[in-house]
Amino acid sequence: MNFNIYDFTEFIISIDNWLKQLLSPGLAKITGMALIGVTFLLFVTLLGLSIVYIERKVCAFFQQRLGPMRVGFWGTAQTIADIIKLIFKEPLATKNSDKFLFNLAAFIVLISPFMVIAVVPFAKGLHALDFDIGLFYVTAVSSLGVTGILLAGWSSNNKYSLIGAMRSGAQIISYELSIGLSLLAIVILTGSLQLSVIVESQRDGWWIFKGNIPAIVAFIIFIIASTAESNRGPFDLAEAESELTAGFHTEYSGIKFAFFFLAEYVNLFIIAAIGATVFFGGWMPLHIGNFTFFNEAMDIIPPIIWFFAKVAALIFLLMWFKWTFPRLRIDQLLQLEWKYLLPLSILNLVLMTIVSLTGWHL
Amino acid sequence: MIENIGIEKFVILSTLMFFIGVYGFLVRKNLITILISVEIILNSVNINFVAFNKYLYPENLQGQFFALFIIAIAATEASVAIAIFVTLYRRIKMIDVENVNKMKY
Amino acid sequence: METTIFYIFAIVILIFSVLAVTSRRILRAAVYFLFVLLAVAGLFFLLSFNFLAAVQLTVYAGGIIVLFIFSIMLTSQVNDKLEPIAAKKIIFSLLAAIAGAVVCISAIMTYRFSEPKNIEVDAGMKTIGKYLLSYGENGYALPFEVISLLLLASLIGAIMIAKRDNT
Amino acid sequence: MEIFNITGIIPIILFASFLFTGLAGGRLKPMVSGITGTLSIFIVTAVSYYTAYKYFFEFGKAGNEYIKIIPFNLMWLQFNDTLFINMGILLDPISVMMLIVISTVSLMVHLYSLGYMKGETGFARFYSFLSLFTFSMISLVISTNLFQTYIFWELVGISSYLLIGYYYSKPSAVAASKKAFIVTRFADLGFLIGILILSYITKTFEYTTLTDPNGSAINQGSSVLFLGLSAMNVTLILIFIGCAGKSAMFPLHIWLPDAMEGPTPVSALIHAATMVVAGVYLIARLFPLYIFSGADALNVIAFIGTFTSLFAALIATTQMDIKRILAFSTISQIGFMIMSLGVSGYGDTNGLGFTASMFHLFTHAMFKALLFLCAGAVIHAIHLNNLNEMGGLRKYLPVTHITFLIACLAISGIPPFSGFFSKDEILTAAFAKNKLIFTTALITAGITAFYMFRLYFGIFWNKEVKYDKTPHEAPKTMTTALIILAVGSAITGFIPFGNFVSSNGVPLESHIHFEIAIPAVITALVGIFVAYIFYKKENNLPVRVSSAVGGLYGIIYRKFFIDEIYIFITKGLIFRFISGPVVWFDRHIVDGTMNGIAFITNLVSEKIKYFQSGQVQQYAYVMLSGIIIIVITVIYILSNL
Repeated sequence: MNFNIYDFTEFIISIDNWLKQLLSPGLAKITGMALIGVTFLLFVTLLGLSIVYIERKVCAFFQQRLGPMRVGFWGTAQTIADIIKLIFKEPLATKNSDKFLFNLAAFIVLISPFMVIAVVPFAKGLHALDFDIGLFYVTAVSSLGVTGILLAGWSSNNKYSLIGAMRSGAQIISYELSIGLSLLAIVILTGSLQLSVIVESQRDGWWIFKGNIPAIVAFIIFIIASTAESNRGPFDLAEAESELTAGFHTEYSGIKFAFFFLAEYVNLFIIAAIGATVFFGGWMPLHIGNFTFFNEAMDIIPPIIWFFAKVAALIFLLMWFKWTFPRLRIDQLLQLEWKYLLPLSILNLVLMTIVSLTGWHL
Repeated sequence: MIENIGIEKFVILSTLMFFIGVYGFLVRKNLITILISVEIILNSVNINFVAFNKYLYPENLQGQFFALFIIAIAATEASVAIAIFVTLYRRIKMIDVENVNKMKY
Repeated sequence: METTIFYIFAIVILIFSVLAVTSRRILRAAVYFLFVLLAVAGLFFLLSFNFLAAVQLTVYAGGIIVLFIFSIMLTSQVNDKLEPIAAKKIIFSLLAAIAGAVVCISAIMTYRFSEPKNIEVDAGMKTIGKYLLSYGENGYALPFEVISLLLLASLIGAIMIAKRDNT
Repeated sequence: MEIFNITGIIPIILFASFLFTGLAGGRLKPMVSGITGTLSIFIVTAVSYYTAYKYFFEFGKAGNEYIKIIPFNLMWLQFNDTLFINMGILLDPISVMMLIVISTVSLMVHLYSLGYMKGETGFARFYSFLSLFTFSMISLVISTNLFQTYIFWELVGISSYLLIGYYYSKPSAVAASKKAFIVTRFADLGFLIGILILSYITKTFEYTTLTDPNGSAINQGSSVLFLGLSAMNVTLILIFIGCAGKSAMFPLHIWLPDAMEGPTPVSALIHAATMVVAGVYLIARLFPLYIFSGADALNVIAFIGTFTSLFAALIATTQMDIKRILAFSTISQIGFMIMSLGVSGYGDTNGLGFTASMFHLFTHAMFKALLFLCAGAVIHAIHLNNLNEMGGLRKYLPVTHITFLIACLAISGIPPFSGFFSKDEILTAAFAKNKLIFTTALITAGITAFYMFRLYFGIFWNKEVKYDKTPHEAPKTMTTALIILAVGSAITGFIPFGNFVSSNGVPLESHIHFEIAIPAVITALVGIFVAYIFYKKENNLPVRVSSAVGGLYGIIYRKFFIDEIYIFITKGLIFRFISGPVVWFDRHIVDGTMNGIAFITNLVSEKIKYFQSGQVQQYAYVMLSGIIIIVITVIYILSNL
């Protein structure tokens, strides 16, 4: 089977057709779903493994050391070894804790990034779902994760976990607003929430370049707010090691701990993917207006590579933040959101409306 | 429209949900659980609205908008109610509905 | 296929509703309620009211549930169990609820609904936005504004109520 | 006339200033509100002068006559096809003149208050009330109909009440503000009834219809009879009662002297120059109506005006509080204006009284505001206002001294100061109409000169007093206002006033009537001379004279016992014989019934309150079972019947 690495539409359709020929319609649908599920599971695992490795390396380089070096070439197999260790560890739970919720929490935390990843367009035609409410769906579903964190903190029966969960809940709920508003700024320009339409609208240039100053402001707000929402440094108060040992997942061990760990890194990927899609054109190659020669030259690089390159760059940016800035206090954190970011993003939204109405964007 | 599923199935579903909520409202003592029961009732109403919209009046979206407004009102109601519960807890260290009787007679 | 999904959702809704109103651990009740909400959102998706479903997810699952959990965290401990309810009360409530349900369902079964119209509902974002901000026929600008005012009022009200007294 | 649309911004600016200083003023630095108020009134003044220029010199004349211009008029309340209430702007000679008077005096007072009120608590409140007052006063004079006038009439009353009671921690100020409010409210009752009857008779509120000499209002109105009198006469006298209340005519004058409890700039603005002449203005506004269908009413007006002017002048000679003297002087001068209107005819030289009245209003506003502001400067310098305790201030307050002298000369009617010209015209008009009125007015003019110079000599000459602190001249903002007003008082007499303002709009040639002017000036000089003898140097002459006339002096000093008569009527008669029984009825019968009902309700609810257990769930049970029962009844029982 030969397929075009620039357009996956036909590839997906042909798999669908093949399944339909092979099985009865109902069974074909179920098999298709299962196929997608397995693909995403594998993808997420792979993603988790590689991002964890990258994070450790980046951290090490920022701190002038080498990081994992022993297992595999330059320590590439280190994370796999870690996972194996975690799987074989005994799952523990504290006395008097609510076991049912304690176990459930780990799953809820992982479910929400899975649901989001379904709408991410990796390349043309390569996505599980293409909702007309795409971006809204992303914000809606990603807000589910906070329930898992709260449950984890509560059911551990540990005051550090509880405080961590409370902090985390307050933080995530607050910063969700800014994320939504900063994404809306771009939605004003595209006139659609559908992610494929948003990508398509950047055919002649990415929004960060076309959208004038408000787009840049929106991007900065997005990056800050989403760093906070994913509980990463410098906003990692929920798991501040020095104060709360490890926050809401202090009591978790073994594979359930791995779930939290994985969820955090998948979330990192999702933030970078959404940011890349909305502000940097997703899988769309770098195009400059009607500069045909340059555009065609750029088109040679397959979209999927563009996508992952952008995502990688954004992930690196976020890691850079984490290992550079010191941690904030919780009151400073909430002040930053409610007193500065939120008013700023509302103002930015108004500005963007003006820009969009007067046609000052390109 | 869903094949083989008539509107009455939606309505029955929502009726059952409604009376489950009512049952919860009647037996529960803790105010938060009572609020949960009320929210279940509201959700059942939403299902009704949406189903009627979809099956009987698909040409305009009244049912959807009513559901939207109900969700918004549920949010306001929950926020104010929970603020009250938290204050109540601070005062009397308890949020059982039977203990809130200062205003009785 | 869709029929099956509907039944799955219906069963999930009913089971978790019952669990939510009977569970003696209060946070579990909240979590069961979350599952009910998710299933209802699933029903909305199934009926292709995507926007409404996403609103349900954001507002209920992302907002109200978190509020519930917060308030539960503030008002009870992890191994608190609610007091068992007196049998008399349960029986009476059950009787009342079942009676109500029977009356309603029998009414529904005997009523003949008019023939469902097989028109695709246009519940896209553009339509919704247009309706919400127009004020002619089928315009919802006024309720929209009223709701926004109500939200603001409840925001301020909640802050004022929950604020610690300075005295 | 689109050019006059700009006039519409005057009330808007003032109202905005009122809102801003009233709402935000308390949080800002006090000076901010002061400057905001002053700036806005400055803009208003500029617009007013612009309007006046455009009106008098470019657009106001149609042929030989000044016409009424209505830049806009919005329908506000419509009762039927003919009877409706509008809100609009009416420009004609007198309203434009009033615009100038109000804005000028108000600007001066704003400016002056920047210095005078500095450091007072509630500085912002003061300025916001000033803005409110100026707003309502200006809206009053540019009203297009009686009802609009009435609304702003009451607003003016309110702002006067607020400003008199500015020092609300002082019981006397509170009492004075209440007195002013109650007395003027009482008079406004007459006004309101007058308006209602008038609108009933003429079916309109609009001034343009009401005052058209050939219009329906005047022609129809005179034929209606009421209790054997012409109904118009009764109505117009009722309206005059309103005017008398606002303009402090006898016997409703009692509030004005007490109103001096307010800050001095307020006295200058409201109780000397603007609000108190609102009555005069209203009569002038309805003048054709008075002339053509209310001759008797006009006579009443003339006599009341004359009597008040003499009466107030007499009281002024005996008072000791300098602001109170000025207050009585104001009453007296307003009496002059009212009298002048009362003796006026319509058209040509017959209408001289009208012109004279307006002219006097104009000049009086200048010099009386100046007098009050000077008195304010004196009080500011030595913190006293009793004439006995001051003297010899000319060395310390040179600017105040000179400006005060100019104002005294102007009010006494010494040429070439402004008062001379206006008083001359008034006396001429009175002479043509009624010799008794003329003689009284002449004597009053003499007395005026006497008491004004008594005040002047008493403050600035007389004995040398040792003050606790050396008095010093007022700050720049205050003296600037004094000097501007002094210039105004000195020269405004030369304005050919008749050319602009006359009873029927046709310019009236004015010249000095020497046969009247010479005796008037001589009388004034005699008054000044007597004052010079009595008060230039400290001596016991005044005491000897006052003890010589003994009882009479006492009576005058006690203001003819008017206040006591009021007290007797209200307390002794009304309260005892009317209010008492009413109170008894209210306490025992009305309250008794209500209390009985409440008692029974209480009794019943005491018995049935136990149904309310306070348990929400119980209510829910009851509600649910009720619903189920109803539904079952309806579905299964009723449908099978």
